[in-house]
Amino acid sequence: MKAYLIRRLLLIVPALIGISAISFLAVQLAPGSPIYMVLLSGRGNGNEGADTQKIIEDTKRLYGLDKPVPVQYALWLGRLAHLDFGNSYKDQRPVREKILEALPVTLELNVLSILLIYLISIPIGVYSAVHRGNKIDNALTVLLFLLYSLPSFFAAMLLMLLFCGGEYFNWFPAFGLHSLEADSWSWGRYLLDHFWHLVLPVLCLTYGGLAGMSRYARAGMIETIRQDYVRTALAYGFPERTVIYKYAMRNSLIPIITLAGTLLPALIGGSIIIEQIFSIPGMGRLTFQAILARDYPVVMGTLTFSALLTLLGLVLTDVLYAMVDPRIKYE
Amino acid sequence: MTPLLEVKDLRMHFPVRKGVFSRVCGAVRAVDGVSFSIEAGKTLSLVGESGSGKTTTGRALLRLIEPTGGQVLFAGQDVTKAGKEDLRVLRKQMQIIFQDPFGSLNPRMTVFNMLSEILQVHRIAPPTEWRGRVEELLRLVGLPQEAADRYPHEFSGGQRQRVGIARALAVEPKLIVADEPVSALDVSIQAQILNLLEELQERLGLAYLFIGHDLSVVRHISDEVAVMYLGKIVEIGPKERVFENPTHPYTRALLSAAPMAGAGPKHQRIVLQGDVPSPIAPPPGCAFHPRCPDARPECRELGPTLQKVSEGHRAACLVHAPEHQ
Amino acid sequence: MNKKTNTEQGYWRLVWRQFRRNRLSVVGLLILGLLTLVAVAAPFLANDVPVYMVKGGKSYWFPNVISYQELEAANFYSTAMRWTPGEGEYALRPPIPFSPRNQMLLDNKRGPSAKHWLGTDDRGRSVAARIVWGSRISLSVGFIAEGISVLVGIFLGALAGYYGGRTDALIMRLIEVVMCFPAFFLILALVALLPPSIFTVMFALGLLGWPGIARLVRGEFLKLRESQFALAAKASGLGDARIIFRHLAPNAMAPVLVSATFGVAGAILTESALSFLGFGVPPPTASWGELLSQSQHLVGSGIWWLVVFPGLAIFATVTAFNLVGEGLRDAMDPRLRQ
Amino acid sequence: MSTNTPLLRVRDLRTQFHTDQGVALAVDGVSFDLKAGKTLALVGESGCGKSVTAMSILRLIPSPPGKIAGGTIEFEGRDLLGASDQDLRKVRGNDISMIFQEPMTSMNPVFRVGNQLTDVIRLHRGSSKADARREAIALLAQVGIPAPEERIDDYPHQMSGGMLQRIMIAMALSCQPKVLIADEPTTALDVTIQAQILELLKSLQVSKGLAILLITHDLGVVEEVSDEVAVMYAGKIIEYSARTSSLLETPRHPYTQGLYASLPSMQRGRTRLHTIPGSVPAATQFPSGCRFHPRCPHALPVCKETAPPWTPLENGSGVACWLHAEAKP
Repeated sequence: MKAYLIRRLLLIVPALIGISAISFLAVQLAPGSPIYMVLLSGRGNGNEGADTQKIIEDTKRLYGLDKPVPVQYALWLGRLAHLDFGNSYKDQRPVREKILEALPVTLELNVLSILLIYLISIPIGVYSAVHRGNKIDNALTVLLFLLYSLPSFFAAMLLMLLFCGGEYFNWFPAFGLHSLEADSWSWGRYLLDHFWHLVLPVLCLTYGGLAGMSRYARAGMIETIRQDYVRTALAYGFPERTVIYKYAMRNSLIPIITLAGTLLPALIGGSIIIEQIFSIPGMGRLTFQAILARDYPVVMGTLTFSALLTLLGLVLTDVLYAMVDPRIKYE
Repeated sequence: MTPLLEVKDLRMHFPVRKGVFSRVCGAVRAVDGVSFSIEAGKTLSLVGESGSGKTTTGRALLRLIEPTGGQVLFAGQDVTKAGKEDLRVLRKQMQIIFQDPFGSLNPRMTVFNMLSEILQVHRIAPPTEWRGRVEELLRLVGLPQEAADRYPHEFSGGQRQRVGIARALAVEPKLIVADEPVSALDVSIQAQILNLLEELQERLGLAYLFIGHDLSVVRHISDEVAVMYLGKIVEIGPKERVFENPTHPYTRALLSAAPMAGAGPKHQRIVLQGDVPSPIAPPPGCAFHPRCPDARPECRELGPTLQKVSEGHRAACLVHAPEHQ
Repeated sequence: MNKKTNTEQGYWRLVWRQFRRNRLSVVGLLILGLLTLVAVAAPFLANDVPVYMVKGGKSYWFPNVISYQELEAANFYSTAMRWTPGEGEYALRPPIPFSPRNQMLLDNKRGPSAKHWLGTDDRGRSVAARIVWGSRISLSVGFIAEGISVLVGIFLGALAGYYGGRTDALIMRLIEVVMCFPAFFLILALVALLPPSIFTVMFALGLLGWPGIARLVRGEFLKLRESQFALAAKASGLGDARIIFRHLAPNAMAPVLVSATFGVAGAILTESALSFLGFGVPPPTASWGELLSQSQHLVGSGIWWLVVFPGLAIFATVTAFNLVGEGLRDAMDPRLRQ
Repeated sequence: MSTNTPLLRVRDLRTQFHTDQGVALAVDGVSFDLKAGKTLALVGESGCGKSVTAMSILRLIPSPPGKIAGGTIEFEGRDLLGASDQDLRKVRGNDISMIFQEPMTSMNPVFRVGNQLTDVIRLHRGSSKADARREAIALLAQVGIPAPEERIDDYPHQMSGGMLQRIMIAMALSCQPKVLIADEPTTALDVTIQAQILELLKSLQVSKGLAILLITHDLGVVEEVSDEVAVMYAGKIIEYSARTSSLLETPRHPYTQGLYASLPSMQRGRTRLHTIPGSVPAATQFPSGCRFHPRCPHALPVCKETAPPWTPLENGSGVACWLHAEAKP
């Protein structure tokens, strides 16, 4: 177990190198050099023409562009080690600062979603598997299938159209995480307001994963019910409920745990659109705005950062897996 | 006269990796110094329980897995040193049939495609003759001509095994490694396949390396028998001698343990204690000593080698086949 | 013993027989057929240029797909919509007599009506026409992007699974790295950095979509490599390439096909998401996501047709692909057929 | 307990499976008695319905696609097929236990073997955790597990197949059942381990007075351990012998004769083996009349038309074959 854990952790290293290489390559390939961007962003304003050369030299030095590529990569690695992605072209603030501001927002959304996905999908999946073929299972299967195919931005737009201001129902706020005047409210009201703002975005982030996950849970449970050891438990007189909820459940949950790892990048990717639609100042919106503004340091920063986050998630699920499944410990 | 196949000190060790850096910390000695030879047209059987290394031996001598050491001489030519082209030529003469009649045929190929491909690769016949050759092969193994255009799933277990045999015969080999060819079949089908194997041997002069665990089948089909335990041959000799006069305690136990119909219900039984030890850490000395009813103190230290019991019959046991000095 | 009907049944015929039993999946397949038809026949379905016309005593067949020099000389194509047939002149127009680019500024943001079945967008372009033409983008991006993914995935997966060892370790690390990046972030960044075009979108999607397929193929090959028929092929003296592509690959194709079908749905979804964010196919090309994105700026104004119709088009297409994928998966499950 | 009334009485059992190819008559009118302290072997080739018969007794047939379509199964006079689920659960593992062919897959891989064992003890006896554990260790020692105090906390994958089968047997014996159904208990094991398990079963039968229903395809195993044999072919019992040895000496049914004759061990030396032509028919396409007639060397015209009646022979044995029927139509 210990060796497995250490080996799993060591495997992070090549993945890290890969991630840093890809993001470095992307910076290198980006059209329009940082110099051009700095000039454009108005840093050169005021001393037009006169000191352009000097500005170019300064920027080159700042970004290490005057050094050969391997050295640049080494520098990039060094900066990566303290999560230093440089300053934003747009407002000159350190990228790290901007990311650390946006991260909690995205994490809140995604952690809530993952929790909801697991809490709802597993009971649905198990119920469907046990009662497979009955009316409720059939209805659930069709409903979940449709949800699974429903694009989240379409759903988000529909929900906004229906529930946010405008023609129909004005139930939910359309923008942000707080009402404008929320700062002056009591914390209870503040919190309620906050959750009220979260309802639609979390709903949009959750339903897709929910549909997929409950289908997995259902398939996994059906597979488990067919196993010999389930038959054994039944042959020894255990009631079907006990067999399913005590014995089969654990076996069928193990593969579902690993899916949490793959859920994370999908959710983070999905939050770009949802955060954009609902104007939520998280990582997704930060990235999108940066892409729009061609603010490369920010783009690279969020990209690398979310990859690191995913890597961590993957390792965590692997470890979790090893803890739940006794077969892994034994090499 | 040189034998058709001569295996000398064949070894197949799989590395065991452990720890953080997957360091090699030992080896599974799946096959550990096995020697035997087969004459043209004869059958040698390898018997043993799972983990004894009999299947690995069969595969290693065809180089389906690369052996770690030793020599395999086929008609005097060293198989283990053969280059790519030589190996292709050698594989025209040595073939293999498998246990699982469901897994040994490619489910997406018709029998004709399967067989004609071999004719093509080995340039045995021009395309115009493929159809005829395939039908001839099918006739040889007792399948109707229509079988050529069927897929494996359309056959019963016994018929599939016949297709497997036809595939091995397509290259006109001299030796066939038969890896538990009847273990997965029902008794009545097993008899059909065993008869077919014998018929083919007589008609085509084939030699078989027959790998099996069912002693009654082995007794029926072989000329010579080698008993394997934990990667080593513990007893080898002509069938009659090994079966009538088993010398190694393991052979004796194996023979008495096998429930055989017709042997009478109350025949004397030697029931071995314990499991087969792991080949990663085989016991020192004679690997069989922890389970051996006749073990002596020296068995724990001295590894026995095969010693002559009678003409052609050898056993590796310090107690029953001591070295004559 | 074998019945006559049993003979000469290839695997795919069995799969098809099984597939047909699932009604919903057949419906999905029909929708896809219809969609392909719409995409192919777009110039005949939504166009301001007639399909057949009689002008100046001459009849023209299919001016919508063939440019006639005389018509061009008469500046016909640019004024086709406003052309009023004279005496004895005649035009047979497609059911939606607008091209996706016709801007009818006076008619902008109109709801569905007899003239504009699905309404118009904020520049007065026919939503119906844009949806019809948008199907071309969705389908071609979906198929080509997934095609690239499948090719790369099969190649790398087969190598990793068949050879194992170092090759496998290297490819697995690569897969791990690519999978760590939230795909949509990376695709968005790539599309934003590279020159905007439909090919950029296809390649970005294709080059980042392969790890799933590669893992799948690798897993299959790991199993198949150990199978007795693979050993038999090796023992028969067949070469590696032949064993990989002729013996193993066909046996690994079933799960790949299922995954690819879902993959096309995913690619279509991603393309429309990119277009929705303004980074998909560059304007003025019509695409479903772009139509939907217009509604973003019009929140609260009740312009529902810009949300509902393009959204439904994406939804229906994705559902259809998923249905077919589902049907294929069931049809290929060996447990269901004995 | 009187020996003449059977513990388990199966009459005209019919179990069917609904498949794409039609209804498979896996078990089609099977009747037999299992007497206390005796071993009855159900023997036959794959697909003959012997395992389905075993599963049907405890109603373990997965439904759908399976269904017990008719017949009666009585345990000590109590009807099992009509019993409520709750009553049936009291019988399962308590009065009638079962062990299976694949010990590796029959134990849950994510629970320790000890927990799986103590759960059964606690379920049927309501003992405390500590008592159940003590009991379990004693059972493990009884079935010959070395160092049971340590092995009890192992997971299934840490044990060999033979060890696991011993644990399955311990579990089967934990509630002192009267009947043990052993479904190919040694097929997945090596010869020397198989001998160990058979010896264990034999000694336990003597010490506990168990009745064993042994399902197997191996005529050698049958001879080794069973008192009575029923031979199955294509969903039916075609021959029953109240003394195993007499079946070996004088098999009556042409199928039984063929089966014995095709065993390599019966013919020493290199003669050709006797074979039964053709192969076992699929359960969806059983032939009319006697199901063995297409492969039978002695088939009469009547065999094609009408299924043979059951013909009783001396001391309770019997055979279903027109060759032996008293009144031929």
